[in-house]
Amino acid sequence: MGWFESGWGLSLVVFLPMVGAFAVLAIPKAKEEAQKQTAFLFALASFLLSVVVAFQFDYGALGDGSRYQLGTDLQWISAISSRYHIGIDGISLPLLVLSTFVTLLSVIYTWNHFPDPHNPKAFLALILVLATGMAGTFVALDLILFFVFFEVVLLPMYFMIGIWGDRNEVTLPVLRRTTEMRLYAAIKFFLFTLFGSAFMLLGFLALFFRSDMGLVGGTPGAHTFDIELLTEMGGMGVFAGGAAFWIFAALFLGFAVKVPMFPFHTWLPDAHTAAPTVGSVLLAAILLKLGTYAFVRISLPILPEEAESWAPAIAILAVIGIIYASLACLAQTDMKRLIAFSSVGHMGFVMLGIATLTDIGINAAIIGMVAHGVITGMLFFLAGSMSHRYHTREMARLGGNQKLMPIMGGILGFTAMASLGLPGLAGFWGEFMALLASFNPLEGLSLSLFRTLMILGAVGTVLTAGYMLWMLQKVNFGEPSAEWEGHDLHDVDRWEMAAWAPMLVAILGIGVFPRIVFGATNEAVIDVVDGIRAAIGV
Amino acid sequence: MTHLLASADRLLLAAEEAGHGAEEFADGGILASGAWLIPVVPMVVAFLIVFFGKRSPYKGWAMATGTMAFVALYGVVLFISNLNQGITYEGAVHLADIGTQSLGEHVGDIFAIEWGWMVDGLSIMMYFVVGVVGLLVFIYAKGYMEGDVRHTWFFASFTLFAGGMLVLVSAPNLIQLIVGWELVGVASYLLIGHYWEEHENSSAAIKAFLVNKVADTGLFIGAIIVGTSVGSFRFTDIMEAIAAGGGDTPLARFAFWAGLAIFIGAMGKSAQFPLHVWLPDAMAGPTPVSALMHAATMVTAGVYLIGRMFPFYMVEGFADEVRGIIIVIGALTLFLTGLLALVQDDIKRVLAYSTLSQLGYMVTAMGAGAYTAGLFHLFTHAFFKALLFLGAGAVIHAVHSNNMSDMGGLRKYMPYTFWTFVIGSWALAGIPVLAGFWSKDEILAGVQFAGSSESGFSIAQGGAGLANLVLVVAIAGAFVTAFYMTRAVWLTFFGTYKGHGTPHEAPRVMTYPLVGLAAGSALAGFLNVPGVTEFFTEGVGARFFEGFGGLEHHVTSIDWALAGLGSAAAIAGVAVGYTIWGPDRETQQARDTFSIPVLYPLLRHKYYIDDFYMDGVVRPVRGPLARAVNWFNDHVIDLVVNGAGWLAAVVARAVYFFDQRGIDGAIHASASVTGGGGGLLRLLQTGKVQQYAILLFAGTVILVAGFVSFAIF
Amino acid sequence: MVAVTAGDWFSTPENYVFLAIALPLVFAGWRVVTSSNVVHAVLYLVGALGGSAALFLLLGAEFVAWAVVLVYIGAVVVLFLFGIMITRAPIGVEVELSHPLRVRISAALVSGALFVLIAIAALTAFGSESIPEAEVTRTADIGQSIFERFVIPFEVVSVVLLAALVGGIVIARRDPSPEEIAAGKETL
Amino acid sequence: MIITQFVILGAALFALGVYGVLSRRNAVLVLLSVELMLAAVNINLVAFDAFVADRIAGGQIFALFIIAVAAAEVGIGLAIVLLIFRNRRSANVDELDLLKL
Repeated sequence: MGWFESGWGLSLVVFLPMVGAFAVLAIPKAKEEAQKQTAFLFALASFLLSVVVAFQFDYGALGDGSRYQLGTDLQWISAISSRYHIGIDGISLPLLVLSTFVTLLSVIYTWNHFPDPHNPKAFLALILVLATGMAGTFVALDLILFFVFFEVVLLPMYFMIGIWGDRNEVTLPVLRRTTEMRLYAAIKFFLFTLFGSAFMLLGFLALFFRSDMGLVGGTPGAHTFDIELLTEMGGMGVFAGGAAFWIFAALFLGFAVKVPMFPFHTWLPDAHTAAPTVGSVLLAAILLKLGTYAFVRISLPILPEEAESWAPAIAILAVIGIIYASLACLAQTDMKRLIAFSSVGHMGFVMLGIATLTDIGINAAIIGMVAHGVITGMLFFLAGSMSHRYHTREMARLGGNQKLMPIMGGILGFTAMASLGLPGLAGFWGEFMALLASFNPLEGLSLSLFRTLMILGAVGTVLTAGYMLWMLQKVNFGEPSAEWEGHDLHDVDRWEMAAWAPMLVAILGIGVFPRIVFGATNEAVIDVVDGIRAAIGV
Repeated sequence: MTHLLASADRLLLAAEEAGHGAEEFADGGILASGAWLIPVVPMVVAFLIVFFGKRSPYKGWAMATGTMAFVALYGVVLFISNLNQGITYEGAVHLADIGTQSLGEHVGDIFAIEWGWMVDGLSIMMYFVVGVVGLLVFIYAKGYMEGDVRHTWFFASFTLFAGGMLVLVSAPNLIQLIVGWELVGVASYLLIGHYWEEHENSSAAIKAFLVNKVADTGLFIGAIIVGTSVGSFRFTDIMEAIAAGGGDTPLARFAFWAGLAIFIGAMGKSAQFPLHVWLPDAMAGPTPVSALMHAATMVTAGVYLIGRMFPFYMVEGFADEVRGIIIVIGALTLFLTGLLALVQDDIKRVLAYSTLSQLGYMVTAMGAGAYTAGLFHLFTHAFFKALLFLGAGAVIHAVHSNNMSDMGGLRKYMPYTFWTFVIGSWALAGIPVLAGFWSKDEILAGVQFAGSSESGFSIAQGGAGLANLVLVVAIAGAFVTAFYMTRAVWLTFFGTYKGHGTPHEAPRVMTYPLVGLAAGSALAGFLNVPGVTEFFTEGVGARFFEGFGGLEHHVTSIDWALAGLGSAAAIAGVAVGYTIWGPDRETQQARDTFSIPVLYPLLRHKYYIDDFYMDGVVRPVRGPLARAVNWFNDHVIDLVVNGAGWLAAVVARAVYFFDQRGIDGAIHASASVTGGGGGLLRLLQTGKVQQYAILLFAGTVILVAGFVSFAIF
Repeated sequence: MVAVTAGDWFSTPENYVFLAIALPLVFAGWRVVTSSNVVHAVLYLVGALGGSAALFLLLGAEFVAWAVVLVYIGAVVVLFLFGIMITRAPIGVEVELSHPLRVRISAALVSGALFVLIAIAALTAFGSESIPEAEVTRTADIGQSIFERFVIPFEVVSVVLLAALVGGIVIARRDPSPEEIAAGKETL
Repeated sequence: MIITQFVILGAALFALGVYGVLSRRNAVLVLLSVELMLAAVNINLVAFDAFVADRIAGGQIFALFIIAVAAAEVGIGLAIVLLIFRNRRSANVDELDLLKL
């Protein structure tokens, strides 16, 4: 087993961006080109390595014991018996590649799109730190490690929104307090996520103290943060019982805020609307996935019984989210805010798939995550570029964009179609299979409930189509309004093309040939679901 | 990535044959196994046109038409060889595994999604129609779209339109069918909204897309139910499950709802009442689009789908309860929409409503179990409806107006168009020996059989009375059809020209397709003269139902009485039309819509269905409901969030004031921060080094105290 | 908690010697941080350091003691006096040298707490364990272990000193004004 | 002699140093207080050196190191004070609030 397979490869993928961040910081402020190139190189290296990882990954090898590959397990903080345990399986692999992919494209896009206050040095460094956090979350197999990466993501995004964000004044309804959008959004994002993380950490600790290494051949009475071992114990029903309910509740809060699920979603539209373009892209493409991924990786396998008893609630919230977000979208006048709300709806489908606890559903969830990553990321790129040119996001004023910028309009149409789940493009599989799974969820879950939810979800797809098409009509179609006379509205430029073309290709590729994702996920997902079935005994 | 490589060679190797009940038929050899080109080539070319069309000869037209020529050629060859020796072939390519089956007898097996191509009577017939009609329309389009804005883009999406339909009809499984289904939908969206500068055009496009999407949810749900309970989306597997018979299989249990849901999907695409509202508005697109959409590509999809799932609706114990609903919907559509055609001034809308009514015939036939008749009508209808639209297009091209009140007397100016149009209208009306006569007659016969005592419909469903009622409606519909077509012909080609300028005959590139289609409309009927020539029945119908003995009924001899009744109705329609519009040619303007007190306003407002959808559904959802949700979001949920933040700030300020009294500088430092209105950013921003230091040491002391106390106690 | 009896603390004469040194030492330290005259503060620091040197002698660490005397009292203090002169720190009574009372009290609280804490910890940990009779450490031994056991830290420290030297110069030198450069008389 | 005596003495000096650092305004005096703290540390080091009767006299040697480093620190510190004084005409710490955004 070479150095690459023994954990170095993954560690490089994760930490190269962090190194890159320091490298960028080391470059004098004046040398912007150098900073950009450095950031680009590190992001590129990380992406290429993740592709190599994808090549090295053995897609057939599920039989031999551990599901996780290319990882390592080293002493880290022995005081709390937390270890540097990393590794990937079919579930995390697509997300890992996605995160490095989107990071690279974001760096390319920023090349000539630095929001005020300019300062590329800090901005690029933040992107790279963010990259480390995101990639790390997907490879971490130790709860503390996971938590650290999960939180590392928080600060860069906070500063991105707070410093480079939208400077317009907003007045909070009811409270009548006026503040700068970016500050409000940043603080809201930070507090919300921190609130969730606190509960999440509580849940982790509870798991830690209830774990017992004796059951997995360790010293009896010793505790562990190791996800793999905890999963094993969860299978034995170690955590079953009254406390498990609260543990799951704590974890649920932590993850649901990040997803975000229905009642905890209000940070998302503000954060997205206020964030700089790249911020929204990374937020939509990767950060939201951390929550759903955590459900699949931690909540479900470790607490299967609770997962089953919570599934109906989660599914209901998910579908409420779908309908609710679609309706909210219909009321939006701000393009970026509309896209943000649409994310809530799409993640609703993902959560619905997860809540069915079937392999089809979880497969749907994962391809849904990847698809949402590329599609909504793309939509935010477009929204950013358009507001960059028009200096407004009011759809009412943007009419006739198709005439002013044909290519941009075409791409917008293509992506919107993908987002409303057009078959043959990436968005379709997640939606359709989530519904497919909810027709026949895991044994023991209420069929009538889930079938009702399936129909409601199907209605949701209609609403989705509705707001997307009306958005297109407002933005793209019609005659351009007179106020754009004589504005220099250059169409898609070189850097934008460089950043977008790969995403468009990915959207089409995943849609036409979904095995790009399923080929990796299927076995792993079936393994997870078998674990759940075994634990519940169905 | 290894999996990608692995899957790549699997992709190459996975093409497998899965004939169903097809032992004694030829598998078509290379001809059938290569048929995957039929859907793939147009899809690829559509993309190529987007990127390279502008620089290609005739700015994309050549590429598009070449593609259609290829499809047409392939379709013709397949069609002929199928008529000689039935072909049943199914190729499949494994796309991905998406989990395990959870119902059916193979619980736990891998659940796969596939892409494939079906080569059997039904799909071959569709290849033929789409190919041939499509080719003629594409040729015609060269003349019609000359110098259009977005000329290239038009042909790209036009090719996508045809390609999507080919994906649909070549689908051997429900998922691929859905893919093609939606591709057709989006292509129609692009084409209907081709002139998106005007708001109403894009609105019409959105209307079409949304109405279809509503119906598609039905198809989704139906497909999900069927696929899950069979454990596979393959039609062959589904048919096996049906052939295995009803009883307590999952499929049988959900059959009714699945059948209903799938039929709702079909209602959307085939624009059945009450989901027909999108089709007339779809006239916003260029005329060739209407021609293709109405003749071959889009609206036939629903009928095709029912045909694909035919045994599911016929075999007892499955969705056969749905048959009654199908027949009723079909009958309603064919009659009500036929009446609507009477009051239209826009010639294209007349044709649109006539399409609706003809689709009603097809659906009725399907419901009645007359599989062959329904599809045969689809087949013939494709020719004369395309012909009529292209003729109307030529007229519009000449007079620059859609309204028949601006036309009249064009007979003299454009003879080709006139004669072909007349042939088309007669074929549509069902004047004997023209195509429409035969197919419509078979439908009537089929409905009559459904009412007769030996049909499963009347035995199991007790639907005899219903079927006979529908038969009457269908004959009345034949009358109405002839009536409004006569009106259209008269207002357009007879009397005096009421438009401006001097109209001129269309260029050759537009008239030749008309002639070709006219020939088709005249002769296509002879493919299936009951008892005489049964190519169509053999090729498309009977072979499909090996394993379902005597499932579908097709007339084996002409029922002269019924045929006479049908043609009598048609001729009567022509006659009445003539008596109304024929005599006084100058005052027809006053007469071109006759106003019967109650009926007329009802028809003018399209039975108020559109208004109901708009004011009853769409506006409330887009307006009040959406705004309410948004308000809830900002004022209720966010109130909690912001309220919490605000509360924190208040508390912080209180602490601040308290600490001002306090003498402790350390606390002062931190409190003066907390007091900053809850602003996190200002934490520790006094800038005074020593205050930091004080905090630092205080912290240290506390920590150490902790450790020490641990050590001691 | 180990029993602490006065007996152990005031038995041997060394204890009294210790007290004789320690009490003035603490007093000197007290004045260093409180005196309102800069120069006095420095001189008190000299006293404090001298006291510590004496304690080192008492503990038999001669070399360290002389090192303190030479380096600190000899060099560092002088350096301080220089600093005071240069920054024109007001010589003579000056009340503005310290923060206002509020800050001073908080500082006192913190440092007092620190002291109490360490004292308690020490008492708990060692009680009245006595130091073994110290034989004087020979300078040779120290040199021995410096250049064998601690040679690397030693080298590091030397580098640190060098860096400090250079850094001090770089920081403190006044950048020559343009006209000075023009006149070609920029100097350190 | 008793080790605790020395430790407590060291603690007292250290606490005084801390107090000085926190309460003095004049930078030079702050540095003085730091010296005081270092002296306290030295006392502890040497005392423990004797307490454990260290063969290699680690405690004393580290005391020496501290003395050396302290010298360096004073040098740099005073240099900084000098610079600040030059720029701000004052050596008062609480006027150095540049850290505030």
